[in-house]
Amino acid sequence: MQTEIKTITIKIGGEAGFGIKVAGATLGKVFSRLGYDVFDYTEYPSLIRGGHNTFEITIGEKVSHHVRPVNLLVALNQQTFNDHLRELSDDAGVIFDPVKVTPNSKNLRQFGVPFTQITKEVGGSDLMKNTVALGAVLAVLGGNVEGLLDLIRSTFAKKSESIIGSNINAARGGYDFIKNNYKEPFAYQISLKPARDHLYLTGNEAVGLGAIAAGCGLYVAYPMTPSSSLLEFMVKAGSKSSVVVRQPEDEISALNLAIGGGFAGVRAMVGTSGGGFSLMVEALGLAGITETPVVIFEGQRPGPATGLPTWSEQGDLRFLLHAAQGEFPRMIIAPGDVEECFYHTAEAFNFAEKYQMPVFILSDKNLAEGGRTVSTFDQKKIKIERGEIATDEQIASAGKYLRYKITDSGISSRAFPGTIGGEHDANSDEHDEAGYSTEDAHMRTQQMDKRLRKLDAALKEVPEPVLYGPANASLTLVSWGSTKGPILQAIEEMKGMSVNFLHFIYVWPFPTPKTKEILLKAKKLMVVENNATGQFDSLIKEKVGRVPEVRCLKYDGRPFWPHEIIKEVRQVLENK
Amino acid sequence: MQTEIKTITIKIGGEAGFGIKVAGATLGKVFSRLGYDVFDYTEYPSLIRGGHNTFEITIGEKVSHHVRPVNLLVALNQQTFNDHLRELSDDAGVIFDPVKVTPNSKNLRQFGVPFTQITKEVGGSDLMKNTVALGAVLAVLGGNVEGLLDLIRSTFAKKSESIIGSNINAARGGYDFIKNNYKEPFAYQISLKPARDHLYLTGNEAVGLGAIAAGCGLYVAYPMTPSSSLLEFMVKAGSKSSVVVRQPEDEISALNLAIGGGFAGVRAMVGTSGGGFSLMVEALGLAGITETPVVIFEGQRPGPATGLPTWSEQGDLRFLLHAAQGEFPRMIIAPGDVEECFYHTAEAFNFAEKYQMPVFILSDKNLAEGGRTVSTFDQKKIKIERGEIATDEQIASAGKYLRYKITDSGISSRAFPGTIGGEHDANSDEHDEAGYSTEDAHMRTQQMDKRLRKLDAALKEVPEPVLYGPANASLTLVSWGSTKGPILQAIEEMKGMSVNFLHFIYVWPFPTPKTKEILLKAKKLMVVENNATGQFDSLIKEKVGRVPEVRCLKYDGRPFWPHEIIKEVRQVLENK
Amino acid sequence: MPYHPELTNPLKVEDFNTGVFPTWCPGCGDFGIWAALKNALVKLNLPPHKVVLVFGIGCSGNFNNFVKAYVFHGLHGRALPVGAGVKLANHELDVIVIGGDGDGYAEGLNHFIQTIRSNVNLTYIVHDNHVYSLTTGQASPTSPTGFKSKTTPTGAFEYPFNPLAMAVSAGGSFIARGFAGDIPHLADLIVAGVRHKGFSFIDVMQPCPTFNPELSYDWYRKRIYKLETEGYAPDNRFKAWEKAQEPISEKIALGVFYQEERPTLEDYYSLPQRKPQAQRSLDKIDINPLFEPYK
Amino acid sequence: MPYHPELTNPLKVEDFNTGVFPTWCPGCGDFGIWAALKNALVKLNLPPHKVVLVFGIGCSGNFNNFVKAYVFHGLHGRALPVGAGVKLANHELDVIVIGGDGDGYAEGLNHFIQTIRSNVNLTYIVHDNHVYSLTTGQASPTSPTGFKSKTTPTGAFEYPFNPLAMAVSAGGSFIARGFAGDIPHLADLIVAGVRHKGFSFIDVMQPCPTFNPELSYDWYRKRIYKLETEGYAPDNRFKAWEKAQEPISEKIALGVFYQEERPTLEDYYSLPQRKPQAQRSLDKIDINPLFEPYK
Ligand SMILES: Cc1ncc(C[n+]2csc(CCOP(=O)(O)OP(=O)(O)O)c2C)c(N)n1
Ligand SMILES: Cc1ncc(C[n+]2csc(CCOP(=O)(O)OP(=O)(O)O)c2C)c(N)n1
Ligand code: SF4
Ligand code: SF4
Ligand SMILES: [Mg+2]
Ligand SMILES: [Mg+2]
Repeated sequence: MQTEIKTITIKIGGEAGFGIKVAGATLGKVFSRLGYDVFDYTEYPSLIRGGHNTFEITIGEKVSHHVRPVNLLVALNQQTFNDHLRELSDDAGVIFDPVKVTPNSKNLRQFGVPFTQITKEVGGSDLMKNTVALGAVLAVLGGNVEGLLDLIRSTFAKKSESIIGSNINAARGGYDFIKNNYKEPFAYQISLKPARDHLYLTGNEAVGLGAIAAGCGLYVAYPMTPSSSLLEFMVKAGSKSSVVVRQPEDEISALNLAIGGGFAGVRAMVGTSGGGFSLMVEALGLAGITETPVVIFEGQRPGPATGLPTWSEQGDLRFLLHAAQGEFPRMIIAPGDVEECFYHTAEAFNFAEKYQMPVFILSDKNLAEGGRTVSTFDQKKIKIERGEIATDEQIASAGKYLRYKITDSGISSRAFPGTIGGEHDANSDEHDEAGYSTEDAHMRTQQMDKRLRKLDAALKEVPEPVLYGPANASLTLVSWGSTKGPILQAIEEMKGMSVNFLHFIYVWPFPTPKTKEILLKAKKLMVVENNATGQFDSLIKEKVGRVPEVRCLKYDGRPFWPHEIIKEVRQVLENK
Repeated sequence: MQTEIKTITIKIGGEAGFGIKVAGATLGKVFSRLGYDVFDYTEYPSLIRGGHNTFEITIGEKVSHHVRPVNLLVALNQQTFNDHLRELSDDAGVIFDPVKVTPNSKNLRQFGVPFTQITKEVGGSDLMKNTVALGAVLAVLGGNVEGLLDLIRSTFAKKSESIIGSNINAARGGYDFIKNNYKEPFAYQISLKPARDHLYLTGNEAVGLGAIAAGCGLYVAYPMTPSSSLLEFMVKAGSKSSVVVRQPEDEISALNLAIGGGFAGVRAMVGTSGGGFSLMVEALGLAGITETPVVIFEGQRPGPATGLPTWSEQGDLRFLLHAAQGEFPRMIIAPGDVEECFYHTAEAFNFAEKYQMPVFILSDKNLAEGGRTVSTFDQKKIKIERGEIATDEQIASAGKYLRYKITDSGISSRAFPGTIGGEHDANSDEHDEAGYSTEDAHMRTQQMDKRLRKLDAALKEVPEPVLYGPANASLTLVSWGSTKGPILQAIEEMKGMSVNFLHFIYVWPFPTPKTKEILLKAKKLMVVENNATGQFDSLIKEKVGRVPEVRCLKYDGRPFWPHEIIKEVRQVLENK
Repeated sequence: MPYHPELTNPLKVEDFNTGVFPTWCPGCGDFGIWAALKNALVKLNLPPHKVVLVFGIGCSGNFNNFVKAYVFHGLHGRALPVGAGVKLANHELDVIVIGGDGDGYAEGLNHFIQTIRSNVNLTYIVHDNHVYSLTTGQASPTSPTGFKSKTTPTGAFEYPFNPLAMAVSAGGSFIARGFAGDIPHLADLIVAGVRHKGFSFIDVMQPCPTFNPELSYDWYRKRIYKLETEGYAPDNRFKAWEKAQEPISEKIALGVFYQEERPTLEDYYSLPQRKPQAQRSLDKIDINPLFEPYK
Repeated sequence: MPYHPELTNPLKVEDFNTGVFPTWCPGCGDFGIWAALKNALVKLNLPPHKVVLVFGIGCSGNFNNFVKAYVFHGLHGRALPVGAGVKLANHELDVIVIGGDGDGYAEGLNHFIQTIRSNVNLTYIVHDNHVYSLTTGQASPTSPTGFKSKTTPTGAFEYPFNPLAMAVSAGGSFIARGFAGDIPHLADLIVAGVRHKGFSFIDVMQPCPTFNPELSYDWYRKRIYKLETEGYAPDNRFKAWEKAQEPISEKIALGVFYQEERPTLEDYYSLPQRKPQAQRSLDKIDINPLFEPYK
């Protein structure tokens, strides 16, 4: 299954609550600074302690996704070894503390390192074993330890000298132990790369940066995995950027607060996961009928209900598409990677305000919490477009103002509270052009049509999906959102095979005429989704009128791994 | 447009808060007792007073729906006359009080009746004008007044003699005034019919009776039009039938209460409209993953949000189908008329328990609040099937019990609290067969598949849609839920034309193999829906793979009238 | 900024009328609240474009059509968070949130308690008619024990919800009771509430002759007395809670039960020191410093 | 009915263990509540099949895997209505609802207040660690003012939610406070709560060494005293409310603050006079009399 070595995957595993995540992210950053592409992936249970945590990073020249098999395993306990043995490549290595772990497999390159003893020697806490391990990893891979030491110094900058000192010693201890005891180089070795202007961050951090760049002034969220890290980011970054960040009593309150903010003229956003969004459904319709812009971040995790809180899925697409009583327009944007999280979150605010409708950023745990390297974001690429806003002067010169004026585009200008003469009724009842409640059959139909027309207008402006790979291919993979990573990675490894890949960031409205044509003309379609019922597949059937030939579905909480997709594609191409 | 006279439509209009509804329903009952088919329709605003109310009834030998034009208008105020003049047939009559209303149209047969004066003479309140009017209606239509007087006597049985007396005199006053002053018979005359064993009741009353017949033991609802009348019915009838009926603080609580009840072994039901259901979405998923049976009545009204609270729409189908994060099975039953409300509500409880999933009764304001005559329900037709339930003995002899056992059908037996050895964890987390939380990839996939398999099983048992009209036709109308009435009525009047009608009560799961075949083979499909986006139409596209040729959509809060459908059909057939 | 062309100067009550005349039943207490609100706005000299009114759903919510201002007619039970959102977006606006007892003490109770805790600077007026009216008469949390309604044919059973005691327990900074039948007094309470820095709450006794005829104007008048004429000082939480325990079936105190000044939610976000969020210029945002931790 | 084959007679604490050992952090107060609950069930001699435990979502909710009974693990904030539904379906079962402070006083606050009002006969235990733990440390309604967390880096601002005062104001019929570090005392409170006819509420001070380390066992122990040793009689709502005003940063009273007997929700539905709804035979229903009004 393995092709030529372009990537190295390292996995650290141990008991929950022992800083695995922090250690892994530190390692990722060291590699990122070394000029590597890094893509990380973490598995942890919905518990604070007592469960099993792992953190994996794949590094390479160009990495679109975390790949398996694992080439280097850091086993902080026996379970890590036992559970993940079958994920290892034939030439993999394992780093472990011989007093804790017995690696009962002969084929592996074994690196016993006395974590506990070294930790004790440097006077560190139990958690510091991780630092020892990181030093050891760098040594095994033939790197140098300086990058790690720098990072330790800056991370702990505010701590006491002795804390910094013992961490430095721990890292060096692990590093030196390998250097001194395992002279023969390990099969996987890193090399020096040119320095780059890169960032290493997660999807949620990129979403947050995009929101701030777009001028988000109010972020409201009730904690829920995998959106909590976005809330934390906004709390931290928001205070430096004049964003009011609020944790209210529940998700119902969250969306209603944001709608109040949007009505009053601020760019407002909420963040949640599917369960929290379930509670926002009624307010979604409120945004719909009052035509109030709002951006909704939804980080998917496997349902139904509580489901698998710390795992990933793409099970909420149809839910978001049809949520709330009645019919009204909305947009769904599903970024495929960290970079798209940034730019398209910023774009979401423009769409929300121009079309005066709720706009979703649909992410999932894999994308939200997975870190990777990206070229430093270019804020200049972000334009702020606030749509039609009526000013004092405009209203005065027009002599009147109608909030819900029937227009060809469906868009009528907004007047923010405070604007003279713009008083109106933003009414959840069906209303006339001024906003007053009406039950008139004709006006009702007109207002419905007006609102729905906005989606037609938006469709004309929506970016087309991107086609990766050759223009013509025997098989076209189709996906949306975070499945982009593993598919791109797979495509990379399938060069020469007659397969290409159409990726959708803009999932709704769908399809543009051009997209429809592409989908109709493709020789064979294989829809790849992290769900059980093929939700985007069903949209293609409904809206394109074509039945995709193959569905590749996975719904066990894990992402696709590139090798799984390659296997599937091979099967399809061979059976043809 | 008018074909041979088979029906008479009578409309009463006046100011909200003046008992129009009660008067109309009384008239309906008089005709029902006279052996007529009655179908009523009421329009009223979301206000207690000050708006305009109307009540219409269509009577005839066989009436499937209320029809227009109106043949006899009772105008209690000038607005009634002005607003509804254009709805009248050429030979229509109008009954009015000349001191209040000036019927400025020459073509109508005019029946001036001094309502106010007669009311004063009999010593009645202002509301009693309605009773005078009812007497007048019966006289104009050539009926006798005895049925009305009987009804007054029984309705007011508990009131004082003087109240009964003045009502009787009011009715007689109206009746006699017509008899004495308008000798020439009106164009529409009623005749004597044989007595029948019939009921005259609304969709909601039929739903309530169905639930009680099915052994519903817990009904929970927060008031919301058009489900409030079901709550009121259950409060009244429930106390006589051992149903615990509870109005909780909100809809979230409502569904969670019902789920608790279902878990503990009672047949539980909630009732709401789309807005309230929006708040139940999260708990829907809870029922899904814990596999707890529950019946959810949803009476649709036009959205989004508050929308048109007292009007009708079919805008929530897709919403219900996809509501809540993650993927899990549910059923949607959309009765087409009052009779189906009864029998299929009862059936809903069987499906819910056999397949351990939430089952919707999807109604709308037209069906929920529209009264009609039906053959008295036959309780013997209702079977109670509770699905697989583990007893003390079964568990003891099996030696163990697994609540979420993986089975071929997907169904695993339930054990109610109190059962010895049946202790388990009804867990909103993904779980193993015993119910304990698990994050294992394999078990997760197995439990997802198990749950989804239940829908395949249910599909095998779901009743097929009914085909009305000739087996082969140039045009097949397709609809679901309450649009059945106007279409059947239209079909009746289109005898001889090459058109038939496929009506769906069981909307989800969809389609059965046989249905799919019918839909694929039909020459031309016209989907008729009370919504703006064609939601069932989209399901046909997605699930049948055929694009229906014509969509007939209406979303102004009003039902289709048969003549509108006939017009549409004619157009399609002629253009062909 | 030009003065609003459609307004009289000084403001008159008519400046707040819309073309829509109230559809409430004759004798409905909502008319009194309508009048009191408009009078209060006149007294406060708040022109319609500077006022945001947020309504829930109910007969009380139908109010949305009858008063000129920036009006937001939200969802049943969810008006308060919308109001708080408006305030966070633009703290210079005066925000008044209006709903019913079903709206605020059943469906929306969580927001009521939590908004009190936040002390966001807005005014909340509840049309407390002790019944669900728009849905034609079901018991509400404030329905008196034994109240017969469509859903409680044998009489309401649950412990009656005590809005004032709840507000005191939750840390309310302005807690008052008014009466729809005493327009000047109610207008004064609204003025005081709007002027109060922090969350001001006014529970208004509102006769609903249609669905709660027993609690008529007379019924209320027989029980009503005014705190201010009693020498009651609204400066003590314990006394306020005790006062709030008087059963309304016996005595109904009107006026301010409790008032204190403490930091508002806007203070927490240092909003008063800045331009309103909604007026922030979005051209000059520089996110580059935020990249630092990811380099 | 045969006696449960898997149980010891008399019951032992072990009879309530499942195969799953708690995953809480070492030193977590939840262990104490776990022990106290099992001890209470033994004292009450309630075999697992007669007990229904309903859990919310949180570290507290993770409890669902660790105790043998009929367990329902519901949604965040929504355990109480599930529990009430169980009780209405089968009033012969003993129902205990367990959740966290975020669960019960934020997301689920409305149900808390309204379930108190209904006086449904079940027991509600809150793991009050004054923080959201499972989501790794955000401020909760009971977080002390100034509490620093991921979402309140400058310290919690809102008026701290006072569960006991709220319960008194809402008409609670059994209101108590326990401590996860005093297992026998807490077990006794649970026993008393379960025996109480009506809604019993126990707010448990629960140390969370991971996300709220300041409020350690020691911190609590320094402030704790017991009402019963003080001659406090839990029979007066006014006194109970006053007692509940003691700031926990100074003194923490443990024990029963208030108790009274009044009709339960089951009484309202006359359930105690009948067979449980869930055991009603569905074969003998006759709806024909209900047709009368429609003829
Ligand atoms: C989510 C939701 N549930 C239910 C309703 C139906 N509803 C409309 S008004 C109302 C209650 C009105 O009572 P109250 O708030 O006391 O207002 P009032 O009519 O008495 O002024 C209800 C339940 C709704 N609109 N939305
Ligand atoms: C609707 C919903 N919103 C948010 C969450 C995420 N969530 C899980 S536990 C929790 C809070 C836990 O705090 P608490 O109730 O105090 O329990 P603890 O972990 O402290 O025991 C939250 C917000 C959820 N599961 N469901
Ligand atoms: S029903 Fe009651 S609250 Fe509603 S308008 Fe009429 S009197 Fe007022
Ligand atoms: S995080 Fe706190 S509450 Fe959760 S298990 Fe750990 S110590 Fe207990
Ligand atoms: Mg009310
Ligand atoms: Mg907590």
